[in-house]
Amino acid sequence: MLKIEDITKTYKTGTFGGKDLKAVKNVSFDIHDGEIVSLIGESGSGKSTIGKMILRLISTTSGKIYFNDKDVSLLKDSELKEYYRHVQGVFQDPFSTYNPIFKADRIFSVLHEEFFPHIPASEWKGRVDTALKSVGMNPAHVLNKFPHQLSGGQLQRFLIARALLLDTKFLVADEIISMLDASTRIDVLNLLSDLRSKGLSVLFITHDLSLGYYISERAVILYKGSVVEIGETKKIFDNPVHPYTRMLMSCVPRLDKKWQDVEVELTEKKPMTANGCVFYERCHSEYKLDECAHQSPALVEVEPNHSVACVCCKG
Amino acid sequence: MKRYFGRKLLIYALTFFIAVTINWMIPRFMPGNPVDIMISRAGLRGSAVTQMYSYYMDAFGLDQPIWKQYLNFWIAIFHGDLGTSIFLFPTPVIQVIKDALPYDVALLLPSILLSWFAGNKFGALAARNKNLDNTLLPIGYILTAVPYMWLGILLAWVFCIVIRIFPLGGGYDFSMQPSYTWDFYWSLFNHWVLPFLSLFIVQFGGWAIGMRNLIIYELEADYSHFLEALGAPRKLIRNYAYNNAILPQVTGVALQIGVIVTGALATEVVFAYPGIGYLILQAIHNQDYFLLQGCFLFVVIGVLIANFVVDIAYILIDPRTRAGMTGGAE
Amino acid sequence: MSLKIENLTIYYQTIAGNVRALEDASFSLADGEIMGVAGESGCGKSTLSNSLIYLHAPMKYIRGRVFLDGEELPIHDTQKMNPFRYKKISVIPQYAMNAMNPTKKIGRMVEDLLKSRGENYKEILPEVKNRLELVKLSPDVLNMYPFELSGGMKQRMVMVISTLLDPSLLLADEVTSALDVSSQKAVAEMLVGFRDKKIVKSIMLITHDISILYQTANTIMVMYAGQLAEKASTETIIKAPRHPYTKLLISSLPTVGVRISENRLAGIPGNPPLLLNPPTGCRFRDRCPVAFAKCAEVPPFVEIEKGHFLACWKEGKAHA
Amino acid sequence: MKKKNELLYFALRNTKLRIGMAVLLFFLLLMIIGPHLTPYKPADFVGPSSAPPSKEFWFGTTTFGEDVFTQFVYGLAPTFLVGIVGGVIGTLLGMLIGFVAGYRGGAVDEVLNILTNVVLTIPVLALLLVLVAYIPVRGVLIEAVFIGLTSWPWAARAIRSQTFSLRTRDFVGLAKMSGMSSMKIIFTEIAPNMASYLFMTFILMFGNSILNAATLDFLGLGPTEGVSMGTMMNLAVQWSALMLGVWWWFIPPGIAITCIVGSLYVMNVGLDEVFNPKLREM
Repeated sequence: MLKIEDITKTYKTGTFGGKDLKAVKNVSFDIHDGEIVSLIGESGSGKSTIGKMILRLISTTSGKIYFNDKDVSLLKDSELKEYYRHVQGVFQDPFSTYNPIFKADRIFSVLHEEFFPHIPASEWKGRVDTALKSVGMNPAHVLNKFPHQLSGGQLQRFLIARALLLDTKFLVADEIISMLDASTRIDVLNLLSDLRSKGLSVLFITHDLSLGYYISERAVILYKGSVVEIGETKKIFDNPVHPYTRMLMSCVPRLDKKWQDVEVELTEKKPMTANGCVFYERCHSEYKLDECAHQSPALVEVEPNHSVACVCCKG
Repeated sequence: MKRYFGRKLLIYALTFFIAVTINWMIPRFMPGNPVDIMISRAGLRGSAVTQMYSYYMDAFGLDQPIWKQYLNFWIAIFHGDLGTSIFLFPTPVIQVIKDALPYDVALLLPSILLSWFAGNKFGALAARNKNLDNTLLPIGYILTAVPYMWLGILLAWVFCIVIRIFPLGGGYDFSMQPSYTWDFYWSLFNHWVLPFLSLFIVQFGGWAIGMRNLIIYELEADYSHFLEALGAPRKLIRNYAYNNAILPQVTGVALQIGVIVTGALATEVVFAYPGIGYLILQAIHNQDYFLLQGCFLFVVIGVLIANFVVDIAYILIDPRTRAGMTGGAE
Repeated sequence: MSLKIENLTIYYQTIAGNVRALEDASFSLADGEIMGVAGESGCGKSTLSNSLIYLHAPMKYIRGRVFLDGEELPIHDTQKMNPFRYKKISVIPQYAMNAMNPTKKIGRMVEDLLKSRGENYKEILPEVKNRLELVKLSPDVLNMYPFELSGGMKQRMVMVISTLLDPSLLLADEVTSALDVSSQKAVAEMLVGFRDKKIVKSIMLITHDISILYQTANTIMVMYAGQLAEKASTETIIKAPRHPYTKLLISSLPTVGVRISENRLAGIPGNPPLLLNPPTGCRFRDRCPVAFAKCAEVPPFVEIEKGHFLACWKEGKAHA
Repeated sequence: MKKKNELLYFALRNTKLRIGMAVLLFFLLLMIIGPHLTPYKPADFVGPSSAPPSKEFWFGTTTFGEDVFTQFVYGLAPTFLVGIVGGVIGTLLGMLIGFVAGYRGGAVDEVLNILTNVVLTIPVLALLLVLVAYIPVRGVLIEAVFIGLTSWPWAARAIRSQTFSLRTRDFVGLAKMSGMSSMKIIFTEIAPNMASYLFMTFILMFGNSILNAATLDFLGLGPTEGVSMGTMMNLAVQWSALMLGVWWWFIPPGIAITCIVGSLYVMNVGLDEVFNPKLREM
């Protein structure tokens, strides 16, 4: 369905060019029909940048994104609109996704205006009601309200309902539950999973390993813009290979194991070397070699559907 | 920081370039022959006319191609040649302006600096102080709304006419010849006080209000709340707030400088104070365009220099710009 | 008994009326205890923490008493509270990233702060450096400006500043929320280290992230909509909670090892009530699966087992 | 709905806003009914030279025997006109440049930003002096247009930075994903969010235009026909009203400008308090 090929995003910092900041470096992966893929990374890993590039909210510096074999970057006007009919996004902060001065359900009327101007209002209303019901909301309770009168969970469901109103095949879900309260977030997650079984593909962007583990078939671990480990979620979690993934696993607070039981040495985030492994400065792996400082390792398959970019699995 | 500076210098250079270009364009793109208009309005008669006419035709170089005229204009400027004044013919414009300049510096520099310091101190005092605030605010707003010249007129009327403490008109007593004597200095001072005061007072209100608002903003900042939570005394918190609020006030000088300078021009007119502002009025009345444009050029240069000084000051006091970030003074 | 709070009630004043953010909170905190305060946004956990050290408008003190090491804290009197601040009770605020004066060198700010509290900076300086070492910061940071530090470094610097005078009680408000997984762990462990080294006697760790509390806290207090719901040892809260809200909350948390295909979790239906005009009685009753008539009265927060406090008519009765 | 009511509540309760409004309305009213209160025209020579205020000539007469009150009430209209036209033009230009620069970003922003800074650095009034001096016949409207054309930079700068921060907000992303065009996004998503700010910008521009016009008029570069507050002061000073003690000639126009501009400034602060909860005193 969606294929990402070697995409890179470079930001120019400062007004007249100056330094380059590589937010995303040669990332490739694909997402199949009806699949949820987690994109897992800490702040500064470039995970949201990738999501925004897919949504064409920012441009790619190099590389290609294909949606059903069409190069997304070449889409113009009406084609782009058509693209948005099938590819949509939901973001982290529900309150920032809504224009605070308008009622929340304006997102539906905008859709009506832009995509379905020929549908009569009454029929459209019926569609909105159906969509709201299918995300578990009672239209009578939530329509005609301002964003601040709704809860974060309700607002995020609104956005998912919005995606349903379009013929959405692919959804970029960028940290969509990180700002929701614990008691309501799991329901939004379950909803995504239910939609998947109806054929929706989801790129689930998160910093929270447990959420990625809970919902996705496959996972991509990102560090400083590079993919360090990729594959079936269960395989990565049960057998993390990359030193960064291992460190993450040991740090994530869990409810079944205490930190004391899994000890790993931590180091500060440090600036990385120019063209070596992204994790070089923080790496404590016994396999760490001098060459790691100036040679970035390629992804190598360590077992079926599980690849790692580390010298430790080269041979 | 290099980039920050480079950018600023580019803007200054561009400003200068544009100002000069506008200056060149205005007389040439107005309908009619500028020299004809100028001479006819100057109201001269006889041989002076032909003499001046040939001089100005030559100065404008209207017979040359337009790009050449433009180039010549620049060359002349870099030679300090701003043409010759009409109403003070044949004094070169640059000489006329040079004579007026000290009066402007004497008015502007002290009034800006003193009102800035006093206004900031007072504004800081008033912030979050109910009584002071309630008196300062209305007075401050009235002051910022007063047209410079009107305040000048009021002061002149009260202190020169009603209770004759200060003399009115000129830079010094007309009966005196400029000399290095105490009498002369005293006369200079007496004529200086009121124009200075009117500039000082209006600016004072603006700075005081600005500071008051900035301090309130800083007192609501997270670092202030943290200090309060740790029981730091009010004095320390306010000191910090003051030091941080000063930064935008420094940038404020750069933003205000144009307004202050034009305010000074109007004030000089009221007091017939022989600075550039008064020259401008003379130039307007006498249709002396060379002088008018020369004055404009000098005002622009003055504003650019002031901006540059403010930039340097900002870099010196804000650690963030000093350390190479481009925060703050944008 | 380090901290003892009785009937603390704090409202927020708004033009629409009082928002009843914290209602009749009574609990205590033992020496050496790290108590986690958990709850969803708007449950009153931050109000509780803020009111203990710096109660200011629009927060409004309604009633209640606070005792720290046997002394009563005049929390409603900003001036009288000053001697206690920093020395007896201190805070790592939620906004730690912006808590330092942006235009002062950090060392200078610490010096100013200490001097203003009547301490001798020179004498304390070696200890400052020790503490920096504890949180893995170089002493050079004292010569730096806050903007030269990363988020995690700022967080740790504020931790050092807050605890320099060895306060008896440290309030840590969402100290790990803005951090990455790896720094989160480091900061949380450093906090525990501060307690172990007796730099602070006890800690109130306020967070929405219960898994962090499981890793660090001795006890957990769960709050809901301005009321205390349950307080017990960490193990009890996580493994054997009693309050219906705690039960539902814990069972809704995904953790590594739980997959939707194997174990589908469920959230709590409904939303928390608005505190401008909250329902009478137990504020959870609208969403509670076991609520009954009695719940229209406010359930008392009582000790049902040693160290296990609970505010629920149903569960409390069953074990009374 | 709740939010709007809250704003209205604070707006009505705000003393600064109330005072500012009252003063402004007073002068507006005077502008409208004033000319009906006087039997003369501003340029009529109707009385004795330099007569002090009296029952017949409320504000006295000028050296030439014109009625100051008549000049005063007739002069209010051009003053307000300059303020409104200059304010509208300045605000619209500021919006246009600010929105485009902030929303587009990149090279467009860079160029507009430099332009803004250049115009910001040029002492506008001095430029106006030179410009206006070349125009033989000047009307109030031309003056207002010139003032508007030169006063936009600070507004553009502020609007740019606000747009810049709003642009990255997710609701703009959502609008893009809804297929909305850039123009539509700017005007239906971004601008309404800054409505209060834009209004305040206009108010400040209004006041500044009046002040600038007064200075121009005072220097004798005002409209060649008619009266305004600035020209009254200009003539008063030119004809030695100071020396002759004809204070009733130059006091009223100054008071009018100060009151009008001052009330606008005070209203601005009041509005700021209404819109910005942080500044509200509890």
